[in-house]
Amino acid sequence: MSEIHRPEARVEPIDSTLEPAGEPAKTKKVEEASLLADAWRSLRRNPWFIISGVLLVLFLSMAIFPQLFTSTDPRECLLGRSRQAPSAEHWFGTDIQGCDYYSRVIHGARNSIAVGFIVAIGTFIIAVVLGLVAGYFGSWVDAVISRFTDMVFAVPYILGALVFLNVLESRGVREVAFVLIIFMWPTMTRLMRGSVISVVNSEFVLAARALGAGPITIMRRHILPNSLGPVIGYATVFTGIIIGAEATLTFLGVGLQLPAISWGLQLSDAQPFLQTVPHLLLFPVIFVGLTVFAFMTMGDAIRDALDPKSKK
Amino acid sequence: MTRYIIRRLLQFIPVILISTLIVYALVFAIPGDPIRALAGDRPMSDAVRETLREQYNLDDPFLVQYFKYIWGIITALDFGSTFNGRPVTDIIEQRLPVTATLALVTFVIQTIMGIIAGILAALYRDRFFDRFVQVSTVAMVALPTLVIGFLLQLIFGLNLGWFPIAGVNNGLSSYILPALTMAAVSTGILARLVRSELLDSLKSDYVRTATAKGMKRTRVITRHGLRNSLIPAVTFIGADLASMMAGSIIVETIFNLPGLGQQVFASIQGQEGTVVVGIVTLFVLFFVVINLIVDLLYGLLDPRIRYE
Amino acid sequence: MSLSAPAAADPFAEKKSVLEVDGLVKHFPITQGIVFQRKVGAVKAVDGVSFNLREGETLGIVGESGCGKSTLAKLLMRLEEPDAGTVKFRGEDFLSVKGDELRRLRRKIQIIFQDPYTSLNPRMSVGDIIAEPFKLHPEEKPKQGIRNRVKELLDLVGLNPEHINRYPHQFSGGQRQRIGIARGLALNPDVIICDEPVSALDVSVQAQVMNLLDDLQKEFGLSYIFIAHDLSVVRHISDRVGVMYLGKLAELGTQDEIYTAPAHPYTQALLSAVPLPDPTMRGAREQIVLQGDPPNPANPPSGCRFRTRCWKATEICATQEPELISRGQITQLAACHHAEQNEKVVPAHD
Amino acid sequence: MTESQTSTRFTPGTRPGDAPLLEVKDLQVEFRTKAGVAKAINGLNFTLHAGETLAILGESGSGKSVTAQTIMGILDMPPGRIAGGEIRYRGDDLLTMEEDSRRKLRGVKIAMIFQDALSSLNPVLPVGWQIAEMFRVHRGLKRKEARAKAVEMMQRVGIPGAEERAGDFPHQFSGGMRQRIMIAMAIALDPDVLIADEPTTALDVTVQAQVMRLLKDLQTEFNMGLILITHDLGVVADVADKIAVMYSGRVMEAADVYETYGRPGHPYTQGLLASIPRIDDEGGRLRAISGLPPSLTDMPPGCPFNPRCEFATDRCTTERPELRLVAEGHLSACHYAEDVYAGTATRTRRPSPTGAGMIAISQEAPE
Amino acid sequence: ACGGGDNGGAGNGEAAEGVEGGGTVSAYNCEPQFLVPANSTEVCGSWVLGSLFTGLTQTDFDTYEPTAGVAESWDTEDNVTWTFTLGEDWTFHDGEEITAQTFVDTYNWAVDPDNAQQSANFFDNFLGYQEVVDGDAEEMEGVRAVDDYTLEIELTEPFSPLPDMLTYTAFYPMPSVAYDDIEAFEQAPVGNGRYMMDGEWEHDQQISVNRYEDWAGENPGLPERIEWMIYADVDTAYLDVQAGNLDILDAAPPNRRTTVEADFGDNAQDFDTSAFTYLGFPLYQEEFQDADVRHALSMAIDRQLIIDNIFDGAQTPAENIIPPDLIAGNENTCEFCQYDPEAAAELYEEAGGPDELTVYFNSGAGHEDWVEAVANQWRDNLGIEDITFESLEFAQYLGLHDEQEITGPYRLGWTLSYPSAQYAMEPIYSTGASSNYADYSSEEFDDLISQANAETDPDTAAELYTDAEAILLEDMPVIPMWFTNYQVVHSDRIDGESLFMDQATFTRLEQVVVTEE
Ligand SMILES: Nc1ncnc2c1ncn2[C@@H]1O[C@H](COP(=O)(O)OP(=O)(O)OP(=O)(O)O)[C@@H](O)[C@H]1O
Ligand SMILES: Nc1ncnc2c1ncn2[C@@H]1O[C@H](COP(=O)(O)OP(=O)(O)OP(=O)(O)O)[C@@H](O)[C@H]1O
Ligand SMILES: [Mg+2]
Ligand SMILES: [Mg+2]
Repeated sequence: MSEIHRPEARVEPIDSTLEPAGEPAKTKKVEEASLLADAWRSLRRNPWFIISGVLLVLFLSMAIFPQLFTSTDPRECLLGRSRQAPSAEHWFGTDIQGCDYYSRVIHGARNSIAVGFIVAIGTFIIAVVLGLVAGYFGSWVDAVISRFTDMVFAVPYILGALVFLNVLESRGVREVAFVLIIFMWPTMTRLMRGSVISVVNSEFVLAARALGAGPITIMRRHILPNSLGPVIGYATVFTGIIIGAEATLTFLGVGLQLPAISWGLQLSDAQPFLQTVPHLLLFPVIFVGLTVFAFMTMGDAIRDALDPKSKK
Repeated sequence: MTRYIIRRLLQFIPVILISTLIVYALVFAIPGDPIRALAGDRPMSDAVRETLREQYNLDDPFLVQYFKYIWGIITALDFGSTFNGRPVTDIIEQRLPVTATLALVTFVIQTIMGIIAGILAALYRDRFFDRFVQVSTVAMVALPTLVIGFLLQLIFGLNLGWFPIAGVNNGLSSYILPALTMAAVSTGILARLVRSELLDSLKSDYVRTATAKGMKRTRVITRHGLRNSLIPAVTFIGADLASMMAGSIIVETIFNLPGLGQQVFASIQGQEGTVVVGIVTLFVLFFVVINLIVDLLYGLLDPRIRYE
Repeated sequence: MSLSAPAAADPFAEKKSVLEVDGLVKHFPITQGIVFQRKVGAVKAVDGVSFNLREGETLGIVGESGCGKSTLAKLLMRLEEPDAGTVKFRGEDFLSVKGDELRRLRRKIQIIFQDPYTSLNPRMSVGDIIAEPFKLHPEEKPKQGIRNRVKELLDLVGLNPEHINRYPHQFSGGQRQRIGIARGLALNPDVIICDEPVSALDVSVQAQVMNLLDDLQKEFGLSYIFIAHDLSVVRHISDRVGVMYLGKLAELGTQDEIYTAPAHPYTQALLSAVPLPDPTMRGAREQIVLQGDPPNPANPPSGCRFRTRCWKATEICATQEPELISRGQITQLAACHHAEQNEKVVPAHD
Repeated sequence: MTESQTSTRFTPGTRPGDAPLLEVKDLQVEFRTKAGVAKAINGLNFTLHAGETLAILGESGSGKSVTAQTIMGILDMPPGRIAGGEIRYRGDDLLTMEEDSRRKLRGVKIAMIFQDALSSLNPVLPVGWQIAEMFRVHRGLKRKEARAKAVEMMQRVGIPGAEERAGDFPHQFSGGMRQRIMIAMAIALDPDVLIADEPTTALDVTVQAQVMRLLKDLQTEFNMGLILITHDLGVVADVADKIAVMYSGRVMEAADVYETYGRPGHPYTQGLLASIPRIDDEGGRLRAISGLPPSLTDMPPGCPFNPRCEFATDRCTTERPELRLVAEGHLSACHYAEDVYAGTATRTRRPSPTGAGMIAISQEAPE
Repeated sequence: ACGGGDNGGAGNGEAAEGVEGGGTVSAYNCEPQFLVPANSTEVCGSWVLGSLFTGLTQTDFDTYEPTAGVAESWDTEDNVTWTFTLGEDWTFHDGEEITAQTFVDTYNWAVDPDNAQQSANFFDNFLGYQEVVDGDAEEMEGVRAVDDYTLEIELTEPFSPLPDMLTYTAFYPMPSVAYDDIEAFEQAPVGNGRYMMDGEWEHDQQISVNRYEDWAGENPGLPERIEWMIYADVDTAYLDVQAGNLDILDAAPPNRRTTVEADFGDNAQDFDTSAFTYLGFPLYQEEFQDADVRHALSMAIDRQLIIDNIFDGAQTPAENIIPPDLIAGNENTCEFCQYDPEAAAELYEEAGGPDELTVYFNSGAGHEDWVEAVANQWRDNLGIEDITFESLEFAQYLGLHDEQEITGPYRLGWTLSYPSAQYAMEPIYSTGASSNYADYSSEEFDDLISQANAETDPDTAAELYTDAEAILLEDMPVIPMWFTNYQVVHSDRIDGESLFMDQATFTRLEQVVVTEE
């Protein structure tokens, strides 16, 4: 059967009858706005965003160009000056091996932030995709994804790590990140799925379907922005958790391998000296803390910005 | 609905089969001979080694091992035993209560504290308490569990003497510090989740209605706002309960609680496949049940969610 | 205006049907229990509705609140899956199409939702909301650019085009409703299902919008299903009117038939209750006050569903369900054993 | 009627000796938006007496709901901000009142029916519970009793099968039913002042009549003051005592209901009345007021209606007309109110044929 | 110490005892793997078994010479055939009498491959061992009950340290009930030692024993009751001792060294032990076959500096291989164990040592820090820039050794199961020995060990062992690092003077004096 398409005329004429006549429509320049553009605009004005942004840039540059922050070689270690307290010469004191701790902590940023970042982003992507799909389609798709999630959940990540990291030739950032991603996505996925489920029945989703939007469009444009909140909130803290997990792996003997330098290794090394040489713990904790803080604050700011209602 | 539950229960079977298979495979894949490690520096004689390997089916190909294991379970409810001859069922029987109590206490602590802190943080948004929650979350995340546990032991166990430092001999109070340690990070996350979800729902019209009905702010928040914001919280709590085992490995070690976490870690290191699988099976069961409950809770929390 | 004018011949008799609806049924289960929910009954929201909609025609649907109008609208859009019945769009079975085909057809049928707020994505700016149809159907991309077209649409429905970047919560109820209308109009569909499109608008804006709908219809031969409670509005815009009661059509006829000579007692009661915008008429009119409570849709009365509140009800009404047919003299279709045209109930100004 | 033109207070229908139940004086509300401050309410005044029904009519977006929310004290702040004015309930200024005492008035003494019934009902709580909450919290009733009361309220607003459906959730109800649930909740405690923001838009006329009758009954029984915000001029004609017509955040005209319908004193009101579709009218174009309301962020000087007004002169574009008495009990904010009132105003422009803007009438084409 | 301690629990009537002895001691322990003597290879189990059982011989901890156990005396002509005369009063805790046959049965049971006892190969120099293992014989020919109280043991070759070896856990006698149901037995072993089980082994929680009043030996245990509290984490135990919830922790965690003084004051004691840590060389790899390379690597390590800074002094630098406290032990210094960076660098250069190294150690056991420190010293002193680390789980680690896939210096340790110089060397360094991971082989050394084993005069034997040690120190198949120094901390209830830890790192609980109840 033939399409009953109406003539081209349909595109235009409505305006010719109802064009705003009289005074020419004020041609005030209205900026193009979308949620993202708006979010960006309001972010730029959010002091917390700026603060966290600056912090993150600082940490990132620390990760990329540690030389900018210290000229001391982190591997220059003199056992004779082991575990010295902070002093003018060694701002953060020295570690067990007698290396300059300031320089160690600075150089530790690279591996830790890399692991934190890669894992957070990796799990985030997996979680968002799987959570969206499971929550949106429900029924058997959800069953398959959810049961699969259960299975991964069931495997203790420590077991997975022990196996994978032992089998792998070397244990670098990539390997550690890979293992952590593989075993850590389920929580976030469930979180995403949960919040998808709670918006999927909204009327505006119906409305989009009525417009002929396909699942992908609906998920992307309607469900995603309205369900991302909890996941963003979690993912930002997650970055910190990952750095902690890296330390745990190290503690269990399967973390990054010596002579790598990372905050996780430092945290793990410093634990025995909590009482005797607290600064060994203190400094990496401060750095990890600040990173987490930066991520968290940024997450909050983004979340806020993505919510038109909260725009001040 | 009832059918939904039944269907979910049926799904347990493949989940358990597959995940035990995975776990078994993983344990199998750990390089090195577990029997060899048993003896330590001074190697045991080959004869002994052979006998032991045979006893634990270690010379069979992986799948054969796995099927022998499953077969043992099916035919004789034999869950295998450790390399030192203790039946896995015994171990579970002895250790499960410890881990379960720990998980329960942790769950209670983190749920109550997390939700209350979240509510207060939302109520006093950007004020002192809110910042306090934020900063303590940062601190909890940044401090390794070991350190948190140790600090708690030092302060509340040694210096103040309020709670036992270790062991399970003092009833429930033995579990307070370990549970606090385990709950530390999650409480912070939970509080933040609840806070931000609450803040979201406080913007909604129905909360406005509640205000217009003359309800007190606390009631508005707890009765009208909270329920709508609980889905992420419930998901998180469920997921967290499920992942408590990873946490319990460390916490049970520091606090010397003879629970499953400790055992599973030891068994992973000792490559005692049967033990790991036995315990993990238990955990899988636990997860799927928890997740089923969580999914049912969704329906309770939000009646718009339908089960097909 | 002569009340006794014979029902005009149906001007659309020649036109092709765009939408043929036959025996649509939708029941919502009522459940009890918290975890193990038992089904204890069903709300018979739509219970066997049939009609057809022809090209260029407006079918008004009125009826008691809760009688299933919105559900019907959703069924027509396939936003709910019906339990029984068929819907044909230009002869094609609309209920069985899937995927891309469904999406293609959906471009032709649009809906304006009753609830103007929940149906707008709170995280999309109005510009994006109205532009969405164009993004979904790139072939419809307007010449002048999407953004300009959106502004035009805003202007058309009487919204300030400068507000294109605002978010739904920043608008008043009526303004939101117009956003929904603009979105529904964007694609120039063949059929628009309007679920209370003007209920939140002041009369002036309402007039604008109705004029607009009218113009569009004249221009493009659009068909509307127009659900509303304001009977004057329905009359004004409709060619034919269907009156629903408890999930069923009680009466279906041309606007003239229904408004000048309603045959079903419910229609009569409805018309008699229309308030007139004239304070001097206060209390002057005779209203048919329906006795008793509206029946529970989960458990509708036997036979004729209206009988419990009907002053004409007799034995037969309790036992036999009246069919929607035209009876004797009465040209419109009425589902009443005692259908009888009554002109007295029709309100008149002055 | 007292002469109070000095303040632009609107007081028709005042019964001497009555202290007003609710008085709104020079209320100003703004919203912060990206494009600037939107002045949603600009100096609003009205008075409500016990037992009286005040209908607020007006352009969609003219600030009716914002006014209602401001009175209830549930305006989202920010982005909203009360820039000035007073709202007095029995003489006490609500805006400066302690939050706690104000809360005690809400729902009990001053109740509101929301315009948007679905989003205003809590989606996760059974409707019965939501109604019962009023009794439980404010009247201290036990769960059971409160529930019984709730069911009773649901029956009163005509929800079929109330007993069974009390446990259902809002999404399981039709639009009109939700609206009635809102109504049931608002009138549960027999408030002194009821603000009904489009309470019957989703109701069919029979139910609407029933609900309006219910409200009327309550009004006579408890001497309740009712603020009825609606677009349904039929309903207004049926139930209102007096009418305030709003436009762009201010009252344009205020008068007795008969006056307003019979002899409107403001061009906007005239236009509004002319737009009503008649039930005995079959079709054709409806008369609409052409043009758009002014942007709230940058309000034109002078009369806010001037770009759309048939009678606008230069004066209207420069000088803002204040609300003033044009006849006994009839206030209007138009420079030419008397002429409009008397039907003698001179038309300066007529609507463009496209229905959009206004075109100045040339000298040689006298009307 | 009154806070929450609920030690003992059972009726506390000991106060009347007055003199030394009595009271309850609670001690740290880890969860034993096994509590069957011949199956126990680790400390946790052996410690408990040591209290529950008495072997044919015991060690005199003053001299580290064997003294009477169940056997009152023994005799040998040729170090091959040994005759033990048993005491006649010995009984198991369940009353079963102990005769020579008890030992015959136990020993045969232990080597029976079906029983898969891990320590079975301690019997490998008993005549007839191999036949039993191969399944050619039911019983070992070399273990014979001459009469009820005379036991004869015949070896395959001369072995002078036999009485020392018999002190080891694997040689404890077992009662006949054990063979009926070894699993049940393991839960509550019935032994013949100073202490008997009180209740069952509460896995992961505790093991309690009461003094066995009918013990036939010379010096019975002093405390009336010993409770081993099982901990998974030493730090926790440390805090518990500090809090008074636990009496004895035999090895304060190394990182506590600096705080022990402050935390415990006088309640801490240091003990040198035989726990020996070394860095071995895979001599099957070419680049380590030159002894000079090994010498240079050894000389480049400043042991004392590492001990001071990493272990807070908790080790004694090893300058020998035999623990100095043993009869054959001596102070003779090892030439190449002296820190001399210049000489080391020169020597390394000359010998053309490898310019990249991989250092192996087992992970998760706290070796990271010192291994890293050693590597740093090698880098600084020898200019080896490229040093990487390979850390593996212990099982895998041993696997690598078995496969000879180690490519660089590796860490291992050795603790003496019985106090004999023979045991300090033969299993590790003699050609083809079971723990000879370095793949070291020296005829001269092997000869000296054989001679020493055959020597009936203890003093001569000791000299021979010393000579053998000298060869090792010269050849340096492993770099001796240190002997671990253990720090025992205890509560106020314990008389610190009475605490003693032996070479095998066992705190002798039977000698502990409880001062306060
Ligand atoms: N999801 C649902 N679950 C259960 N019942 C439902 C559901 N949706 C609608 N209903 C019931 O179906 C009936 C018809 O609802 P519908 O929304 O179609 O009415 P309506 O005619 O649009 O009414 P109104 O004019 O008030 O909007 C009502 O009784 C309603 O309670
Ligand atoms: N959050 C906000 N931000 C900016 N402008 C707002 C906001 N809320 C309301 N407004 C504006 O305030 C004006 C008044 O809104 P209000 O809801 O009171 O209108 P109304 O008279 O109730 O209209 P309707 O009859 O359509 O419901 C509208 O123009 C609206 O755009
Ligand atoms: Mg509806
Ligand atoms: Mg409104």
